[in-house]
Amino acid sequence: MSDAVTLTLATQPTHTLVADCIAADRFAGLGATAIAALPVVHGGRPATLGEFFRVRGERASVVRIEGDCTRIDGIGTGMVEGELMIDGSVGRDLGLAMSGGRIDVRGNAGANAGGAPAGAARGMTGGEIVVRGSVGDEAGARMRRGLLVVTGDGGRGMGKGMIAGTVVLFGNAGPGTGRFLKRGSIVALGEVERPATFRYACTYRPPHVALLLRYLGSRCRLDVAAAQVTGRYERYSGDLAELGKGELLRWVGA
Amino acid sequence: MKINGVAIEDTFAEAFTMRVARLLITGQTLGWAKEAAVKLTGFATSVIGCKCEAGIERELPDGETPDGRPGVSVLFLTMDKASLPEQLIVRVGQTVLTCPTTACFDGLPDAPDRLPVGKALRVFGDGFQASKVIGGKRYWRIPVMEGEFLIEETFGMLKGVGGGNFLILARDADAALAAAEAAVAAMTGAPGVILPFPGGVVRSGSKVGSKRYSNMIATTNDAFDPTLKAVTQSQLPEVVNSVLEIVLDGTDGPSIEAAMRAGIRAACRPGVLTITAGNYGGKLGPHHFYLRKILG
Amino acid sequence: MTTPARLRIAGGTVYDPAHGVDGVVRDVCIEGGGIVAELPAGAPRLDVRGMVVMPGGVDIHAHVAGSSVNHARRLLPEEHAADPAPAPRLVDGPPPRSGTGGTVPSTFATGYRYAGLGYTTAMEAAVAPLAARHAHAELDDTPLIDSGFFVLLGNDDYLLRQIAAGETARARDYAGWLLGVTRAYAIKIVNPGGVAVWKSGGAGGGRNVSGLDDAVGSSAVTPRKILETLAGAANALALPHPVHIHCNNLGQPGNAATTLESMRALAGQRAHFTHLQFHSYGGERGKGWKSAAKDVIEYVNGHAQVSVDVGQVMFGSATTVTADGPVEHLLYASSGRKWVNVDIELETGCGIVPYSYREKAAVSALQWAVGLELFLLAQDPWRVVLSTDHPNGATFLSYPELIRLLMDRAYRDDRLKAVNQKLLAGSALLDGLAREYTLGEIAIVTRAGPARLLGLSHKGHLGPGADADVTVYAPDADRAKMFAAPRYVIKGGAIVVEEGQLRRAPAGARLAVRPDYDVAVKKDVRRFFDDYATVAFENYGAEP
Amino acid sequence: MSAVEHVTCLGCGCACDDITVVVERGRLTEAQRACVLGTAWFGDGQVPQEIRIRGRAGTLERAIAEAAKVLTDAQRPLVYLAGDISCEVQRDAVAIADRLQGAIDSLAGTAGAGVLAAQRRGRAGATLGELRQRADLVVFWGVDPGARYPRYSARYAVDAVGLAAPAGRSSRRVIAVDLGEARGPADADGRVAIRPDAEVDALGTMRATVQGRVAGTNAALAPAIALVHEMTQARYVALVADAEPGPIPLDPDRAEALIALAQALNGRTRCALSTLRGGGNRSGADAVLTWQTGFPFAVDFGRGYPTYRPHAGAAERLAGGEVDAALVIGAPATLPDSVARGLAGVATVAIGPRASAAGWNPVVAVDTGVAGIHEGGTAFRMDDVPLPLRPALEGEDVRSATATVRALRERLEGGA
Repeated sequence: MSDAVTLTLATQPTHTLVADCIAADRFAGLGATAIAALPVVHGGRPATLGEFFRVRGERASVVRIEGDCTRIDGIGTGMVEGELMIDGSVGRDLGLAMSGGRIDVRGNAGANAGGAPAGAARGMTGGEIVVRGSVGDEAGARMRRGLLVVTGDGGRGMGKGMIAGTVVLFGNAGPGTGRFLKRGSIVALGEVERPATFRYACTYRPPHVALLLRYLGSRCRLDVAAAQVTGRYERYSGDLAELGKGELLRWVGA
Repeated sequence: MKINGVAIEDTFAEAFTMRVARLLITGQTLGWAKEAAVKLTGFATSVIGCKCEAGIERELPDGETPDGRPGVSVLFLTMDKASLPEQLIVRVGQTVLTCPTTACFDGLPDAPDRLPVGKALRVFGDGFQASKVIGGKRYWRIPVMEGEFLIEETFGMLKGVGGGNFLILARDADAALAAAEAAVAAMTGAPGVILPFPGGVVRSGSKVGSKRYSNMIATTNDAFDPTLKAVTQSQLPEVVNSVLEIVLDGTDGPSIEAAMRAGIRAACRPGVLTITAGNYGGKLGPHHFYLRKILG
Repeated sequence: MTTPARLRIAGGTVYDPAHGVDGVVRDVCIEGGGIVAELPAGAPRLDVRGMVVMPGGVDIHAHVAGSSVNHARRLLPEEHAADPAPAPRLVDGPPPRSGTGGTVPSTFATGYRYAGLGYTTAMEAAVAPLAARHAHAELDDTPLIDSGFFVLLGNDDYLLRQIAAGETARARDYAGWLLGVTRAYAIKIVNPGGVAVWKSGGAGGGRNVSGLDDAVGSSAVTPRKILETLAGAANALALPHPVHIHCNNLGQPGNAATTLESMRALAGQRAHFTHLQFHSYGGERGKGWKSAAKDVIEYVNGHAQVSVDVGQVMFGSATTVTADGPVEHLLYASSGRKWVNVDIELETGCGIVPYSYREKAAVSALQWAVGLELFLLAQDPWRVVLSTDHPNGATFLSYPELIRLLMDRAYRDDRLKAVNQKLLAGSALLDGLAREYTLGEIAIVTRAGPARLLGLSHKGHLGPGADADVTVYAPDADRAKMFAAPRYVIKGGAIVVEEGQLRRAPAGARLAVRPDYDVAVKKDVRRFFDDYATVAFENYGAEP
Repeated sequence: MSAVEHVTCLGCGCACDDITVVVERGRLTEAQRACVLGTAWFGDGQVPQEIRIRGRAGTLERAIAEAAKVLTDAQRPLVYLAGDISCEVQRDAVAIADRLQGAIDSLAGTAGAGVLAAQRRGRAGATLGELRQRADLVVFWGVDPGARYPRYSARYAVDAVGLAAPAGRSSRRVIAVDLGEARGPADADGRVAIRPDAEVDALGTMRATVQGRVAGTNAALAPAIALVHEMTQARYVALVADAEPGPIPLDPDRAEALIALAQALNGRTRCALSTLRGGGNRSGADAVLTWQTGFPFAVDFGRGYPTYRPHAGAAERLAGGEVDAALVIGAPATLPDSVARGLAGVATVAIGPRASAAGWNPVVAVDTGVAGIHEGGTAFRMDDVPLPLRPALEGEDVRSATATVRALRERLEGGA
């Protein structure tokens, strides 16, 4: 047993690599050889994780990934617990339908981060994803519970159809952010264009945002301004075509 | 044993196991946090009549509260498991929920016994309430006219200690009060301890039951009442003309002991003759705080 | 081994209830795809000593093919992604195919999985005539099971017009024509009149029927008239299977009264009432459910012309898929799950809502209990068939678990303790039903009974002339395990499961009827088509 | 001269089955009742009959052998179902993809956004004939079917007499919703203009209104709110929208918003959403893939079983260099540009009508007849109603796609 498993990208995939076998909790019971033998799909062809990654350490639920994983999809799919730290950018479906644990990406993430498989009612149902960069379209779509934090910009349809949970976006939001949202919160610290079915409620200092941002500052070591922690936010309720129990909170200053 | 010429009786304070919760109440200013805390812990001197005992443990600087605002820490005790959530739900609902700017957090996060306080209060939101999980803890956001009241879903409950005490036997009432005030000042802010009585001091020390009224749970401690020296089996020396008691509740024995030590030392002032403590012969309460051992 | 033309299944303990054989050690002989009385001594043998031998299973009511099933499949990619079905390793015959499972598996996976349970015949229970061609195409891609379908009637505008006009004979001939032109096996009625009302639109009360005498458009047309007309037609056309009825008010509290009234309306005629569990509730609308299984099964027990299948609910994921559009709208509104509705022109409807039955949910627990009560209080197993209304109450893969509940009282009582008891007051199950099904009775409710009720004289038994559809189980005290993995399955003489592994996947045969009717009706139907249909009369149906 | 009646036309998704085709001396001279698109689709029935292997004429046997080699040599083969093939051919094509453990996609993927939305929400729909019978209010949402679905109004939604619409057109009210350039029919009884960039907001506001909530206070949304009030007053609403991509890219949330609105209206009245689909039996491809694999398009057998990668359909795979050989079955002319462009860079086998005229250079091209003109089988209307095909020119020495694809399948299954 090691403190952590480290995967170092040794061979850059030439096609999209679906590596939905990478989840921190799954590695807790596996030796290095077994980890290397996990199945992946490279451009539609079955392959193994070891054909692309050098594996150090074993039987740990703290996993570090080194290298540029922009072409790698599905990292953290269905993760239940543990910690996954990625020292670069990742492809689409990061933390797809995860239910627990933490994923921390020091780069960008592709579409559908924390999202749901096609047709599934729920995206992530727990845990935390921090992307220290930007995300592709529909990040946090149909999230049921959990936290998705993006320090860069959001793509189109961020938090689309959320059932509950929290999305915090430090950069600017793309179009369609929050549409079809039933419950849950989107905290927008940058620019956001809200759907017409979000209706303005008030401008106030939401106590849970203060708590949340302080948590992000201390636990995730994110750079959060005091003016954001204690600042004023416009509250928009929506999506009124759905339950209307959710909110979009837009920071408007100290 | 004597401290500053004050005799420390070789006896012990007998205390009981109670259930305790710690609430952290924050506000936009310390003033508002305290305002809520004072109301919350009002009329909570003794379980005999109030069903609970509560008090402000200490003030919390901004950096120590979950939301970074000033706040106070409150301890809340009851005799049994069931009445602690009952009391908390009704009292927090009436005093903290109602108080401008406040939020209410659990101060015993590691306690496995969880009381569903926020969970019960959420329904004040009439369906408009929302929950939020932050760092693994669930909070309820209850809409109020001012904005939102934020309260943690559950609060921890531990076994605590209630009824730690000592008695100040003084030459006159002025000396007794001055000594009691000094003791309270020395104990204020002691971690894990509250003094539930007004100003931390109780003048109506009681004995169990009644000699005359069968329905009374507690009646005046006539053995320590100076005015009855002549008509009862008094335990007071001739020179003692006034007695005041300090009662302490806390999260654990060592906290109580530390506070008693500081309090008794401060109470050993001119005009005070003896410090003693109340007990029931050691048969009722599992906690025995021997004065001389504490001070030794 | 390759499948020999002759085979002696030797030394097994045989359950062949159609011939009164209840656990007798004897050989079963196969030649050329059928069962024969005897084979020469030198014929190849399959030694099954110590094992249990039964006819292949017959599913009387399941939703496995056709347009509504395919709508359900399309709706559930998440289930398919979670349950891949790689191609099996077959030894000869058609190449194997991969697929996906979930509550509504792909066609090839459906065939493989049925055979894997020892089932060799299954009836698709609801096909809109308009989509008959589609259903046949899917069944063609569903190997290993002989199959047919029931064609939906009873909300179709042509029929309702004939009833309104009192044209009973023409209604019968129309049914005869439709069965032939769609290559169907039997007549299915779903919520008689209710779907037609749902489709007719508008707000307020006009969204379903609630009783047997509600008007459906014309006051001359009522659910009762529809039932009478079609039950009469099925019997007059001498169909092998009587009219197959999904009653009004499915899933509603208090619907047992409607169910009993429907049974009484057809007293004296053969009729099959399907997924009876969903129609056996007491209580009142808006005031909650309770079990009325005792009342309903008592009636069934006393009336030999009534047959039923149970439609057992099992805990877990299911997909409700039915022609009963208004019911699915209610389920959508109450569950908040995704919902498909397709109104099918001039004929019927289609509604789909994925659903989960949870042990801790009061209504789910009641439904589970009602189904078991029906099974355990039934006196004549020949008329009470095992079904889950796949995939409505549960998938067909849960049959082994259901068999265990029926055969093992201790297990059943244990499971009962774990379910929500809130609505179980008055359930006979709670009083402790001691009955345990025997292997012989299981052979009846899963094979011999449904085959007889379907009029499939060559199915469900092991006498000479029967199809060589045989299932061999290794006995196991855990009946769920035993029935989940037969050791051998023989389909039409081919050994398709060997040592528990699927080895061959021949195509199944199609079961269809072609009743005689007065062809004069075609002229009138054509006129109706010319006036209203969007598919030419000549292009209708499923004939090549 | 001979005539074949009740012929099904695959010129668009309407799949009109009332066409009478006249044949004279092996040529198709008339398609009675066919619209402009149908007339063009039938043409004169003349199709090339070439077999080309690496640019040269060859025999069918060699073509099949070469095709099998190209496909089995490939690491990442793609099967693509183009237009004008029957369901029977599509079924064999899926078997080939399964055998090759390759990817498979189809023309139906062009409406993928709507399929995905329906997989999240379901749908409130009806077969076209039910609109004809019931609809008293028909709302054309940014589409005039006259252009791409010429007989839709006449046969299905508007003009035709229905059980609850005894006077046909005059039994119904028709509303045209104009979304900028995307205008509803000119002869509508009412018009509502909605800014194209406010379309999804308008749909959401309408749905909120159905549910009794006040959402958009924006004055620009007022016409949409008025429209939805009218919709709730109708007995049976047909909401008609085009599912096929047009010149202006659609908001990806549009399909979901339309579905959700149609569903919500069923709480108050009845409503069916009719999504218009193109021709060539693309709905059949969707249906066949669904029943054989569980997924309607963008399927990948790479893991030895079907997986669904709706974001990685044929166009995306080709563009991403994830295809090294492709089998295109059906008429190359029906391919979306994005797919046709991508095919230029990989080894392809084309089997279908006018395969030899494919705009790229297939390694193997086998011309076949057109489903519904030269060979029979089954095709699906845009509303998933199956129809038989009645080939007027069957047996006129035109190679059958069904037999050709079956031969390739058997070759692949036998040879592996």
